[in-house]
Amino acid sequence: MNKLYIKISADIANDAFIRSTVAAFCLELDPTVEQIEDVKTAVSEAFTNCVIHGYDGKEGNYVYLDLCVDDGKLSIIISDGGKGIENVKQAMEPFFTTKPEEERSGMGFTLMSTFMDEIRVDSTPGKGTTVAMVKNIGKEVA
Amino acid sequence: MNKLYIKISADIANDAFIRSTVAAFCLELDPTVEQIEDVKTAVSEAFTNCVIHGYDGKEGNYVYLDLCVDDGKLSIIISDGGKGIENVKQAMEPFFTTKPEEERSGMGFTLMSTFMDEIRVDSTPGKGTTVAMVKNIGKEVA
Amino acid sequence: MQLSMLNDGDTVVAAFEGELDEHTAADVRNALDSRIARGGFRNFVFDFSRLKFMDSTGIGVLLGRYKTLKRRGSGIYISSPNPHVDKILSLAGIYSIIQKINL
Amino acid sequence: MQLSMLNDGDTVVAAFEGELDEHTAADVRNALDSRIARGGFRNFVFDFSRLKFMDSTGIGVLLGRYKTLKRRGSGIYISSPNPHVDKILSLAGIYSIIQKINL
Ligand SMILES: Nc1ncnc2c1ncn2[C@@H]1O[C@H](COP(=O)(O)OP(=O)(O)O)[C@@H](O)[C@H]1O
Ligand SMILES: Nc1ncnc2c1ncn2[C@@H]1O[C@H](COP(=O)(O)OP(=O)(O)O)[C@@H](O)[C@H]1O
Repeated sequence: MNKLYIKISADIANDAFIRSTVAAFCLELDPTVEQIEDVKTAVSEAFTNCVIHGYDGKEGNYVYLDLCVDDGKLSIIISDGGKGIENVKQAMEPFFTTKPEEERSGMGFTLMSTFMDEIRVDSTPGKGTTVAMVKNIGKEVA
Repeated sequence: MNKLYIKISADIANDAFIRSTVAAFCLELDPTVEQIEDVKTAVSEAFTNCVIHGYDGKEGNYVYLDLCVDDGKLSIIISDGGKGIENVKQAMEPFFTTKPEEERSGMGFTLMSTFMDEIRVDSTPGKGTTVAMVKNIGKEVA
Repeated sequence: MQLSMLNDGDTVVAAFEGELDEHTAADVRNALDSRIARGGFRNFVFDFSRLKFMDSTGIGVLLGRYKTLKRRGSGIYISSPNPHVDKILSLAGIYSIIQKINL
Repeated sequence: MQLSMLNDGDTVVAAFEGELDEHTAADVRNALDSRIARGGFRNFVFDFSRLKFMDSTGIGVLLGRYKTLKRRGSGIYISSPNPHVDKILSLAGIYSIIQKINL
């Protein structure tokens, strides 16, 4: 079992760094190229949401990642201490977005759900949002 | 100013991941190839020491990294909650090692001091060790 | 993220290279919009052959440009996405409004 | 970390490829020691031309093998380190006991 916790400035410029770092951390599970791309996309969606929605792009905040690789499985929890989500069920519907004027597509949660094997979203308005995802990784499950 | 905190399993297999992650995080300072190699080496030395000396290779422990890049400067603090160092001054002397039987060269602190611009080591026996290092990065200081 | 705009007869080819995410999207939107505003073309091709990574931000970028191009009456195409980009475009139903071709 | 052992007349060339650190050093030590124990050579070359990264662990690995090889009376050489590896070897004074050559 290998564990990694990250706390990083909530700056959208860190998005590429974060998805590459997570991809590198799960290399020991011997993922396929497709699995790596799936994980990078899900992480990019969750991180972007923390920065863009959770903190509305405001500086001086942090995004938290909690990773564990164990026995062919990647578990990842991404959270922020931002504004939270009023209605999680609605937020997770395809094409639902509260920022259409910024050309958000509303497909973030849909991609996370499709590319990972499990997803659970917890949010408290005014407190923050936590997205927990699991993906089985390795040639056998590909 | 960009900040990153990491807590990771004290497993020597994580050494390559950690030095690459730190190198990737300071890319925004536009380092030269030589500066990247210097940083990777210093990080590899400090991380290895936490795992090999601090925790004597025992499982279930963590190494902590605290990074900040700002204004052409990388600050990095690497620490463990391990056995600590009795005599820091002696430990920092070239070729001093307490593990000659494992072929440690005793050159870890010498490389850290040479490759980084500032280094400060704090240690409390029985509590742990903290190595704080600074390096000025970018084409101008190369 | 690099974006290069080529003219091929009455076709504009916008060639994407690198990673398209929320951070890199701003410059991409500006470059595409100013090329579209200049006009002088009948077809517009999003060449994704060298686009390595895209997340849902790319869907928003495409849909935004689709609206303007449709209004102009331009032909709109997506060329050569890699399997990862292709999967996202399919999932979002982009191919029901923009045709996929191979340049 | 890949290590390949080549015989060139009465010379053994140990070619390092990749990153040498405390994690990868264990296999490297074993491979070097068993080749040295097999004997049948007069010169031993550490070919570092494809060694991308090394930390102080590499110094320990070299010094350990140096002792055995010296006792055997072998010629010992380091070939073609990159600038980073070269800097570390110089700092540790390795070149005062092992000669640098270019294969
Ligand atoms: N971390 C978060 N903090 C606050 N709101 C969020 C967060 N993540 C998602 N949301 C809300 O859920 C909606 C849907 O998210 P998503 O499916 O990723 O689409 P998009 O990001 O394109 O809007 C967002 O528009 C936003 O209102
Ligand atoms: N994190 C640490 N915890 C405990 N002891 C340490 C730590 N780092 C260094 N030391 C002590 O300092 C000595 C010198 O360290 P160093 O210069 O890196 O050489 P080496 O690692 O090759 O022994 C070590 O042998 C060890 O006794």
